[in-house]
Amino acid sequence: MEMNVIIAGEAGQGAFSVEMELTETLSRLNYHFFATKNYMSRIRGGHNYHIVRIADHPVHALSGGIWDMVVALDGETERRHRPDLREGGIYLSREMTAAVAETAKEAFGTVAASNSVLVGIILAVIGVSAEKSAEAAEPGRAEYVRKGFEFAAKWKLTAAVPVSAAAGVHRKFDGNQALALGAVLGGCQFVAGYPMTPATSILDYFVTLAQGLPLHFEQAEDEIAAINMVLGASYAGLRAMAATAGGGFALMQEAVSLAGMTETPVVIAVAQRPGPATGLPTRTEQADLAFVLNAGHGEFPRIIFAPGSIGEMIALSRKSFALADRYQIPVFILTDQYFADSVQIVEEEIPLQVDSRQYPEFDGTYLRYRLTDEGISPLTFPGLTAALVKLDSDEHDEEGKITEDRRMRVRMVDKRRGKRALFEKEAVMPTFHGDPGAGMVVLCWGSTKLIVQEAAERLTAQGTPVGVLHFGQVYPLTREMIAPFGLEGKKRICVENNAGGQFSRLLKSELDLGVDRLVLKYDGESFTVDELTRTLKGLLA
Amino acid sequence: MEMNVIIAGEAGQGAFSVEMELTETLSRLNYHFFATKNYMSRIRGGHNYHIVRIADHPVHALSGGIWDMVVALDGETERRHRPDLREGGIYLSREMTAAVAETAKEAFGTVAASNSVLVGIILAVIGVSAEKSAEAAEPGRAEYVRKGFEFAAKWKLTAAVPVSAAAGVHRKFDGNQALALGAVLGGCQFVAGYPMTPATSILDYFVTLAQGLPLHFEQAEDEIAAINMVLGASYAGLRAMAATAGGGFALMQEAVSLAGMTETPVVIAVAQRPGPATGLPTRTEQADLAFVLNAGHGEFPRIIFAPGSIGEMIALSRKSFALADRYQIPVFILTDQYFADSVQIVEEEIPLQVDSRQYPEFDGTYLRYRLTDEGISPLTFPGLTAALVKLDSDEHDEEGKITEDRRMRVRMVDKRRGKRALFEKEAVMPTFHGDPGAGMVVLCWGSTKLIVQEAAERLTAQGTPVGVLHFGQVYPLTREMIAPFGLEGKKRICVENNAGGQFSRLLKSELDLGVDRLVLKYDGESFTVDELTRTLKGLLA
Amino acid sequence: MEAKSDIAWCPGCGNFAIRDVLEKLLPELPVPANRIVFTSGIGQAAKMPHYLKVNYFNGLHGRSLPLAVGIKLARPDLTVIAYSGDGCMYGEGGNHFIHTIRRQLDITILVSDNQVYALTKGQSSPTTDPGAINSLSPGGNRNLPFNPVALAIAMGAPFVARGFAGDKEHLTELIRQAILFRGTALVDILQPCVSFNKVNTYQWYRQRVVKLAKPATDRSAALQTAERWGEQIPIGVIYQDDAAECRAGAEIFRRGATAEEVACQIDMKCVMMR
Amino acid sequence: MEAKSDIAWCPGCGNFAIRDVLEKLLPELPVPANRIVFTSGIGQAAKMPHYLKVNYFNGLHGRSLPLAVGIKLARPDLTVIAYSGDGCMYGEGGNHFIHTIRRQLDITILVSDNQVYALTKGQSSPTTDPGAINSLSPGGNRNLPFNPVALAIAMGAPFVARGFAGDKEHLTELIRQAILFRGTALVDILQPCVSFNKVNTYQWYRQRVVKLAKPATDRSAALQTAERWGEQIPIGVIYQDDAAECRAGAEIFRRGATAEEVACQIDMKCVMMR
Ligand SMILES: Cc1ncc(C[n+]2csc(CCOP(=O)(O)OP(=O)(O)O)c2C)c(N)n1
Ligand SMILES: Cc1ncc(C[n+]2csc(CCOP(=O)(O)OP(=O)(O)O)c2C)c(N)n1
Ligand code: SF4
Ligand code: SF4
Ligand SMILES: [Mg+2]
Ligand SMILES: [Mg+2]
Repeated sequence: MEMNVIIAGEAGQGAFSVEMELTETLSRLNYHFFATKNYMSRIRGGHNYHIVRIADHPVHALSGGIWDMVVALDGETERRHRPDLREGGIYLSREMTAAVAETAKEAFGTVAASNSVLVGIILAVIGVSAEKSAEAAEPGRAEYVRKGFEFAAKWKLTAAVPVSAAAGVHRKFDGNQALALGAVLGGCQFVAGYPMTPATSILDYFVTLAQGLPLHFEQAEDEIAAINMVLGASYAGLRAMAATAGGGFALMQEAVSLAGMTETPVVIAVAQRPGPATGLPTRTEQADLAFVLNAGHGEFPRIIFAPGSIGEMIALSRKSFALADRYQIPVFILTDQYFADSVQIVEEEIPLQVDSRQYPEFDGTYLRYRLTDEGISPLTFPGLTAALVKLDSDEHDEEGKITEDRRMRVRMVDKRRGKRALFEKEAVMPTFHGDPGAGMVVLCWGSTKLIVQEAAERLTAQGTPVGVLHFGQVYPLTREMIAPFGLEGKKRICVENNAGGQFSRLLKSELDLGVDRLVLKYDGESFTVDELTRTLKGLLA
Repeated sequence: MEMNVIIAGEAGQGAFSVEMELTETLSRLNYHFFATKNYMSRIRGGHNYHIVRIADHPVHALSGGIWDMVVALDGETERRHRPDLREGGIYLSREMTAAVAETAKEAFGTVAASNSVLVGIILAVIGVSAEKSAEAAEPGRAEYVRKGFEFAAKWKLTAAVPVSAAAGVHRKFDGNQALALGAVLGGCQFVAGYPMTPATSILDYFVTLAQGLPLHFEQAEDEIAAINMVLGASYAGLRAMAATAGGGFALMQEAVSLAGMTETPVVIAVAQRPGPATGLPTRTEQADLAFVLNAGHGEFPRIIFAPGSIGEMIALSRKSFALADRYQIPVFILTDQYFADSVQIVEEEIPLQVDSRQYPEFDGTYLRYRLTDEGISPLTFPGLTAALVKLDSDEHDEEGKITEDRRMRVRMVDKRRGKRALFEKEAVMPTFHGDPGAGMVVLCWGSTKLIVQEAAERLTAQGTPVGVLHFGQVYPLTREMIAPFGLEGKKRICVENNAGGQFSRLLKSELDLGVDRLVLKYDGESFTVDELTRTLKGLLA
Repeated sequence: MEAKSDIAWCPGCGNFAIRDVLEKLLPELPVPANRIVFTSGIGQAAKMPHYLKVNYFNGLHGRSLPLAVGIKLARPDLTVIAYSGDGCMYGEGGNHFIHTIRRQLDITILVSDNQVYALTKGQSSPTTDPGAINSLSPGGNRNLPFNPVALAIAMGAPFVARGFAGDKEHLTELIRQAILFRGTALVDILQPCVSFNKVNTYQWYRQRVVKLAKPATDRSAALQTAERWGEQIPIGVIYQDDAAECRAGAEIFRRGATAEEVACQIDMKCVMMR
Repeated sequence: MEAKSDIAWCPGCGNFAIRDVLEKLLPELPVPANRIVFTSGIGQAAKMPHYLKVNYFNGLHGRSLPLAVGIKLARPDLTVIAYSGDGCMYGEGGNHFIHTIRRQLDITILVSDNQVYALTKGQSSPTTDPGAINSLSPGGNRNLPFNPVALAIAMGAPFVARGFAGDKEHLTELIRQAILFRGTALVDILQPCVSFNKVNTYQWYRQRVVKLAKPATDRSAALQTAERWGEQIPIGVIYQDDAAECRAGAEIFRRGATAEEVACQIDMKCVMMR
């Protein structure tokens, strides 16, 4: 039982607010849902749309099927989305939404109220009672929502597509909120950034959290400043993160290399959007994997995570900070516009304890780059004891002074690179979903996880068993990570939201694992479950 | 017959001048030679050394053997280099060079003259006559050189290690001069840059050439400005190049992506030095291949050359500009400090005609990004006709206007990426050297070419036939490029001046070609022929 | 030309007025459209060239100026205008702003200064008033404001003006003079953003702008005018130095060298010591 | 401490004098060495912290200031000094220079200004005199000079001074005041480079420097002093505003949040509409 509704209109017409308010209310009403948005790089005009999938079971992807309900705020909607309305589906025409706006203005003195009225209509459609809806409404908007029930009654829409609430009390997050929350839970206390879609909302949420927590956000003059501020803060003692999109990350390359050389722990979130250059700034793609993998000149180790669910995002974002500290390396979190802008409820419990750095104390003989048996130098921070902390971007000796000694160079390179062997041992395993005996396995990474999983479920239900192996850690890749899944004997399909099949190349170069077929998409949108099911079916036939 | 001499001392003591003046004079005297330098990142003090290998046959690499002659300008030389002097070799002690300086000052009123006196001594050692040497000397320095012959006579060094001149009249170049000259021959008229070792001398030589040719150099405020100026100049109508080292290139990433998106032809020279970060700024490494390969966010095609000889550098640097224009892509030239600072004479003829852009004319219906059957859009420049030239870093339509249309997006991605198939057809073949029947082949790229070749020659002479396959084009790699060499059946060894074996990974991911053994060096120095011969011998045993 | 509806700005945006000015002014200039090149960065303002009949290179956020420098050096025959927003030109592109002025080239710099990062939804830009509240500065913007006019004068720009999108006639004259001026010319244009800047509105500016009678020719006096902001905001040409040097670009377009010239050049130089 | 011979500067370099000043001054400050942090970029000047008994983060060319900002914000208890050369601070790092001043933090900026890119062998830096000839400017430097002192004053820096490596006593006092000043303080230090700057030598400066009696407290007057260059070069504190605001860093070091605080924060905010 589910209801797929699309709310579409020009930027600034209120579709965004309807989505926000609807998901907010749905989460208070204990509904399962998934919501996402599709918007242009402009503030007013154009054509945007917001999709909410409401269900009586957990849903974590865009169904992509035909709509049960279309809400038109502009003329374009008729042309673009009505053709995909299912037979007997509900169409709130532009005239109808205009009538709603009219009424809202008359009754409440503000057009903005019409967003809540529309929310009321949608709630009525899925069969929530007017009373419950009013209770769950945003403060001061109960009356607006009730008005929606009047419209629904008038238009005979009440309980037209009933969906029951079954989620229980759960919190909703979008992908970027999850990333920022995970960071805070991982002990991150400092973020510096420069706005850039789709990373800006990571900064926004961090700032929101900083209102009541011991965190600092600094808006930098550019991305180069941002990442260097972050490295400065990390050196000074705070766990710290930078967050940006591909173009901003391009400006951080030299500092990524600096982090590698100075062994300064840092976490960098890269929210992907279609490139090259400015590309499609508000759309989605998974095409910066190779870029992040090779970011920064010279050779030094790194870890890259690309979580696929809200829970995994919170967990891996948290974990990034511990790993960055433990191995004194840059750790990357790859996400994308689709994941960033998708709102979901999280079924699992989120542990809220906040991790923190260690602040070991040393005496005046402290050497920041001491060569140790374990292969990791002791990390501490200035001003704690008599120990002086000296970082150098040149090749350096154990103290942190410039050196040009060839032997020292080799020892330092070996030390830095040697850390990889250590953190390979605690690699995050990929997650397998579906029938372990299936002869076909779909490999994927990052935000496509739950789309692929639902598609695989449908195929399995249709009699074609398919397994899914999703990589939340995309680098490094080790043989141990894939060993349990018997991939060699299976037909392997790799699904990626890019044109180059970047992850499949990585599987080849790192694990010598070829894939039989690639499923790629690079028109700026994510896969939908329907579309992917169809494509996979075609390949498997 | 050859003579290996090392001149060592503090920065600023004159070893650099001795090398310059010696190679200059040797080239006028029609000698074969190879010279290179090893210097610290400071202006005075420390310890630098300059090596000149003088031979009666073509030499293009550091022998690395024991020295025939050591010239000590400082105390450190005794400790560092004297142990490697061959038995019976010539040692000009610090006291002796001090005596030379003393005499020069007395006789000529300037200590600087002592450099020329030392040149005279070395010429005497290899058996050139005083008259010929004086004739070939730099203007005004003949007397200084003659004085060197007096010292040589006094110290009984005359013709101590005779080498005869056999090169005929040829020009000498260092790697960066070859790069800059190749660029000018390729029609490059505009370079913008910011100084950075080891790329600065590319700029220097371009500026030198610009003194008498229609070229413009602009010193930028930073590397971001440099590359954007270059893109502006290219858009406006001039073939243009940026040249920098890894850290500077890190700052150019976003603009590389811009070139990819706007399809602006550009050539970018990256002179590698050991990283990460500032690393060893005056030393050598081949560790930016993966970085250049993946430079810029998003997906777009590129070509990367890594020439291995002066002749190849001039030819490929020239060719880069034609390719950049033809395919409207960024073309990269990878070099490194070792190649940049090595002086060699070029035996082959250098064609000096200057290529130029095409300036096609269109009417007002011109569309910069027209989708054509050949897969390439028509390129022209503003102000030639009524045609307006519109470039856009966003995804764009054929005219060059921002678009968010999904179908147009896909067509434009396909067009850009599709160019790779076209230029793959004119890939520069790798060059094979040695016995085609040898069961072992050494794979290499970039500056190691002639070192590897000489090592392979020695091994072959010692009864272990070895072939060498050198890649001047390192990307893209195609099956056709390796097909003629029957690599599958041979033992494959890859030699790289880095710690990560970056080229061997590329062979794996692009061609599914594994290598049996890696020979890596990452202490900041290049391989020497001796060292490599020993290592390869060990592997082959 | 574009239908207004194809233009990706909000109804009422100050950029429409500036576009009107340019659309009318450009054909009046003694330069044909095909010799006018706009460079721009990324932002709402930076979309401007898309809506004009000109050549353009719409590049990266913050990088309109080095593009303009490259174009002007390569092609002195082109009229080069860099167009962008305050965030783009003074924030991300701040280093180019100061150093481009030092180059003394004949480039016009036009800035839609709405005191906000509009396209990314209202964060503080360098010209945002201290204390202004937005998503990333919930406690109020804590930075000193960046004064582009003062900075340009201090850096030695020979033509520095401030315009207002609400006075098209006046703005037309400023931009005309800036483009025709031989040298680096800045027009910082007060541009109301109806979506994100609820303080510096048309009305707010209208109550404050005062037109300068004539430019100062003395930098110290000009700097004092430049510092005025608040109850009275001077608009007009604030500083102008007609005697300032102007460096020409390189006259090398389509003038390739011959093999002989190269041979001669490398014989002369290559064999000499560096 | 270092033997002088381990220091990678040329004998006679002005940086030795500045190092002497710092070596003597730092222990006299009311801050222990382990609470002093230097950040630096890349260049000859940027090697300075290696030769002092302090904490340091010797980062990238041009990026000493954002490092300093990050450190100061994270740890207001540390005394933060950014040290670099003119090329590093005003060229590659120009954007950070202008925007760091806007942040009003308690950071000291010390610049060895030798009017040249020394480590890369003598190219023009932003402060190089027009007309100066070097490898990349064989026809003479064509850019207007960058005046860091004027720019800092125009941007609102509350403490702006110029020092001279040839007058250690005077320089000591300037640097002492700059470090003790609560707010962003710049000391641009005239630093003779014996290897690459044959014009602006010790002697050249000695003949020109004039010591200011006391700082201007009026920005307009200070700007006029800042513009003086040539026959007379003023050294001393050029502008000082003791009343200027100074923003403190965040007092959050080692103050982690509890799970309860997080729960409360996300309950409050997360469920509210953005
Ligand atoms: C390198 C980079 N960083 C950030 C962005 C995101 N971005 C796009 S427009 C913009 C702000 C634009 O502000 P402004 O230049 O004032 O133009 P406005 O939209 O206000 O006209 C930003 C930060 C980007 N495109 N590229
Ligand atoms: C990104 C980057 N670009 C260029 C360089 C090369 N570089 C090193 S030092 C230097 C100039 C230093 O000049 P300045 O800051 O004035 O210091 P000085 O050596 O004169 O003391 C340059 C350009 C670099 N290290 N990094
Ligand atoms: S957001 Fe502001 S600047 Fe952008 S188009 Fe709308 S009104 Fe204009
Ligand atoms: S080159 Fe100049 S600045 Fe560098 S150490 Fe030598 S004298 Fe000092
Ligand atoms: Mg703006
Ligand atoms: Mg300097």
